[in-house]
Amino acid sequence: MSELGFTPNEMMTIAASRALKGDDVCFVGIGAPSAACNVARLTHAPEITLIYESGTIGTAPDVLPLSIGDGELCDTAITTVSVPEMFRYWLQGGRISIGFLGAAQLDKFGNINTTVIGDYAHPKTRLPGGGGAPEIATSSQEIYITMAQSKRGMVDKIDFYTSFGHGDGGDHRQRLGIDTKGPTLLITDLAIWKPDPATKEFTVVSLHPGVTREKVQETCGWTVKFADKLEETPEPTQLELQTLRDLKARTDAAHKGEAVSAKRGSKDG
Amino acid sequence: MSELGFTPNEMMTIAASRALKGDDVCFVGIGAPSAACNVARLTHAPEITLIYESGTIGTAPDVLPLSIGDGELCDTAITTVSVPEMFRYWLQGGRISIGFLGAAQLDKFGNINTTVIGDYAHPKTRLPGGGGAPEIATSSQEIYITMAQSKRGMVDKIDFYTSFGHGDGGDHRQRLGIDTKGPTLLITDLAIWKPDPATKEFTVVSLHPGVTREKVQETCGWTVKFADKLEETPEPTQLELQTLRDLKARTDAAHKGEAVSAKRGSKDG
Amino acid sequence: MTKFLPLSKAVADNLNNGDTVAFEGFTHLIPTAAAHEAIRQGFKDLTLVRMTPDLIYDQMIGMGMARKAIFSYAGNPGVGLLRRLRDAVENGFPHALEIEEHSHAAMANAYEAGAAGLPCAIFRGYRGAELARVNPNIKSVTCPFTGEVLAAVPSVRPDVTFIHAQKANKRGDVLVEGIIGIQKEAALAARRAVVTVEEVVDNFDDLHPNLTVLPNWSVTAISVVPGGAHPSYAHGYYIRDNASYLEWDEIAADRDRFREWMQKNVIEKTADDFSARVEHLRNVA
Amino acid sequence: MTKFLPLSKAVADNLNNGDTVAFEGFTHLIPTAAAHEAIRQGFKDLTLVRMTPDLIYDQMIGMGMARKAIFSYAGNPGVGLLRRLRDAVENGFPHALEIEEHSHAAMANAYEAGAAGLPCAIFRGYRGAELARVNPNIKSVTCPFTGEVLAAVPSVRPDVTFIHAQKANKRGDVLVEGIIGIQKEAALAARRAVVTVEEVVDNFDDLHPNLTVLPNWSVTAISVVPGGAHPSYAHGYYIRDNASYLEWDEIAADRDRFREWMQKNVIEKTADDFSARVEHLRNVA
Repeated sequence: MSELGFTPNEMMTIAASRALKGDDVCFVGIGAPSAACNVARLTHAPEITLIYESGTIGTAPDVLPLSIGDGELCDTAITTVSVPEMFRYWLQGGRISIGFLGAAQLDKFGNINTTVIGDYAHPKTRLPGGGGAPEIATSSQEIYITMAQSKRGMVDKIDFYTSFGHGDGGDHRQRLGIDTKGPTLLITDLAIWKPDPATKEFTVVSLHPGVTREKVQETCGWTVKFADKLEETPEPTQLELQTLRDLKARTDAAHKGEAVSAKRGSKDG
Repeated sequence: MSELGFTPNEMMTIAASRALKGDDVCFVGIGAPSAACNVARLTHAPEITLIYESGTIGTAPDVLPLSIGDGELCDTAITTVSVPEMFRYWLQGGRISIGFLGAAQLDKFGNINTTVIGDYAHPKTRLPGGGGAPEIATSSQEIYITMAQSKRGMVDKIDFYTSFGHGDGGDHRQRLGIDTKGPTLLITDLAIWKPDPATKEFTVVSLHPGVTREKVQETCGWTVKFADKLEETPEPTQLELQTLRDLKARTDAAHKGEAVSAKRGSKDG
Repeated sequence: MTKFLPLSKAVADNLNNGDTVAFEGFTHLIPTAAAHEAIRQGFKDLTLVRMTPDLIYDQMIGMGMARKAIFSYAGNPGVGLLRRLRDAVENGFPHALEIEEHSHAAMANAYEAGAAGLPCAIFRGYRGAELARVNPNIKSVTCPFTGEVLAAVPSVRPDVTFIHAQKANKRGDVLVEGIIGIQKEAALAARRAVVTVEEVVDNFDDLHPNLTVLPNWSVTAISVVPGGAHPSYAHGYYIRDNASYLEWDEIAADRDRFREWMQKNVIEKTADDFSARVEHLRNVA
Repeated sequence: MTKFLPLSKAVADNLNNGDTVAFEGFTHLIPTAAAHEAIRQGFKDLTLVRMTPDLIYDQMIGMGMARKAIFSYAGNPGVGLLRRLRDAVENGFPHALEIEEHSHAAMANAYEAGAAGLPCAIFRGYRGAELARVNPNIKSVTCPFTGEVLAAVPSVRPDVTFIHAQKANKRGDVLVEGIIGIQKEAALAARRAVVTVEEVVDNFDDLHPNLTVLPNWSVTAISVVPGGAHPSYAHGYYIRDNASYLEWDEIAADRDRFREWMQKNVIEKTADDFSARVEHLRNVA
């Protein structure tokens, strides 16, 4: 932790949580998106609807799930539907306001790669693949992306277009007949980015406390654009920070508790 | 009732019930098919699976439903699914062995009209239409038809092809790419009919007790073919007759009981 | 986010002359009270969509509210024909009615595709069936993998769907159970969904996780109308009033008797009158 | 009509070398015991279908049983990569693996279409996504009403599907509840469906009418294997063993350690060993 009293990762999660509103219906990816969505739910947006692709609608987990299908999600959901129904009625049906995604590789137009590093047929690294993301990216009304910055992750050219963002920028989405907004927000551990209204290139609009332009550029693989009027992200409030830390502590305890007994189990088995 | 101790309608229902086996999965139409299927279930085929298009799978009603969606069907079903699932997974999915249909108009190749008498655009009589029948007729592995004979109902040329049977006969189904058997049995109040193996024309194979060839011809609008070796349908057994009559009595009592109180209700309302 | 409204306001806010509207219910949970409210408010020029238009569409057509009907089985289930619909189709009384007729499989798929946000549904259907000749909205697509020709119909996307359900919780989530029919699809396929319910309960905490629940943000308005499905039924609340279906056959057979019945039982009544109609059907449910 | 069989016989009777097989489960109810039995019986040349091939397909691929994998997310959920699958794709170890990769939406629709007996599924998908370039089984159809171009994929029709479920009744009807995933579709899409269950109960009389039940005549064989989903979970029986998923990441990282673990924990074990593995996870479920 820095002298600021919070980590960059905490700032990222909390900044992301602030972007969510009580009437949002979020299709939640695992990891940072899941933490952000649940912090929003536990602070300023208690009415927010969280949906995980396992079919759980309106879920309110007490601890963060390790997978998108943990039992906790079903236990606390308003209803749990089949996976085909999830993708047909709820995602494709246009009922998701925010699709919240992470990325292995991201370019400046919000295109995402989670499929391969290297050539598809002969990959250097075979990643898990798209899962729900290709259709989340085009059927959600808008897309928020959150990831920690690195030159390996934020690249000039992604190796594979798993999920379409703004393509080559400009009106590329419209030209493909995609009528949803696409990526409208990128929240990293250093800054808040929004697409330029015309070019759709992600532009830094707010630096997190203590972060410099140089730091942002050093950890990004493309030449960073900054908004003319650059803001500073408000620090996490005590409530936000405490909520996030409590959530993480509950989650760690739950997973660790299981881990201990499970090790015993797997030695038995 | 005739001197035989049973009515032609009872003979029809019981003869139809005998055609059903315990491992059949029947998509049941309302009216005579419903009575026959339930008599089969209550006599020789207790394991038979009855499905009504309202989504009730494996139902075992104590009284016959007035509609295909009476509550009794759901109360006694193994499970009740949505209507899209019924038509997609269970009917179109090829899981129905017997589709059991009635008909307003029928021709000798088992084609059925329940849509209009007269011209479609300017009908003499507008009938209810096909409902589930067009796809029941082609997606069920085979089709049984049951109806009381009349010149108005069994006609040389039906006014509208609501549900396809054997078309113009012969291999017409195969020529349309339909790989199910189509109508394999017609049970009327007078006789049992089966399609000729080659021409697919319905042919009388068994006369019900006391019925003559002339009687069958008099009540049929096409020139009737009789099998070379014409059998006599075995009379209803005491068990069959009692089961059917008990079922009808329970049904009448249930519907009448409701009718009395409901008349009062509708005067109130 | 849904609103709890009196039925008269829920109907007035969400139905307009010229709308494509579905009052759905597959034998069970038919939204009769909502349909009667629409009749009282005198809407015109509606396109009525329903798999099984029964008494309520017979009534709306008989009252001259419908320009067009899209359906797959226009019967009085278990009883016979719909006589007001027949009069419109056969004799143009009270005025001509355009019809778009499908099979159940087609309509079920069309609602499903509507709920799924698709422009059309494909299925294996209408093979050898003559509806494909008389309905220009039955087309085909060829499977790009096998070459099989499948039937295609446009999805159903009503301006507004009305359904009846057992209960809402205080947040406005809605539960449908028993014969669930096409309710969920009809509600999700529509731009606006209005639900009448038997009752409002505190919460759904003790419900099984996999039941058919419409979250409050997928429902436009909810009105509490006990008995609102009569003469249809609400599983767990009251049974089907089969006698009323039988009786309707006589009422609808005569134009004058029909008008008189409508005047007395619909025009001069309100949604509050439904509760009494199911009193005698409750103890047996 | 279904048969109750020991798992070894259910697998031997229903799986063959060269089959297209789905061991399905969307995080919940993964049929691990059935997969381990298939590993013990040493099948070869399988085409493995699953939305989320996780540990069990990593194991089968690592043991050289798979010719091809059809999937939409090849990760260890919440943990990371599948290292045996990676080794096969990146290095051809233990032999080359053909892959057919889709999105979840595509796979879900493909199973749904398989259950519905259709040759293909259409949906609004893959727009701007590069999978459409590298997977020849992603094609398109044009809506005959709107002209919209939709994605099309072949339906999934496995020779046999294995799923795990909570319970069967004595007649052989099967209940799936909680996160139901793609279980019903995967079972109905297959020529043969084999189900492992936690337990057999007398009847389902007190079940809610709308739950996910596979009637006995839609199931080929049932085997009772308590704990058979471990390290996945069975809603109402035991919780997910997250630690085993974390541990797998280390085991699978090394070829020798993998073989050794498989020998000890799969080859030398039987289906009866699963029950003990979930003992400590039961009281918290």
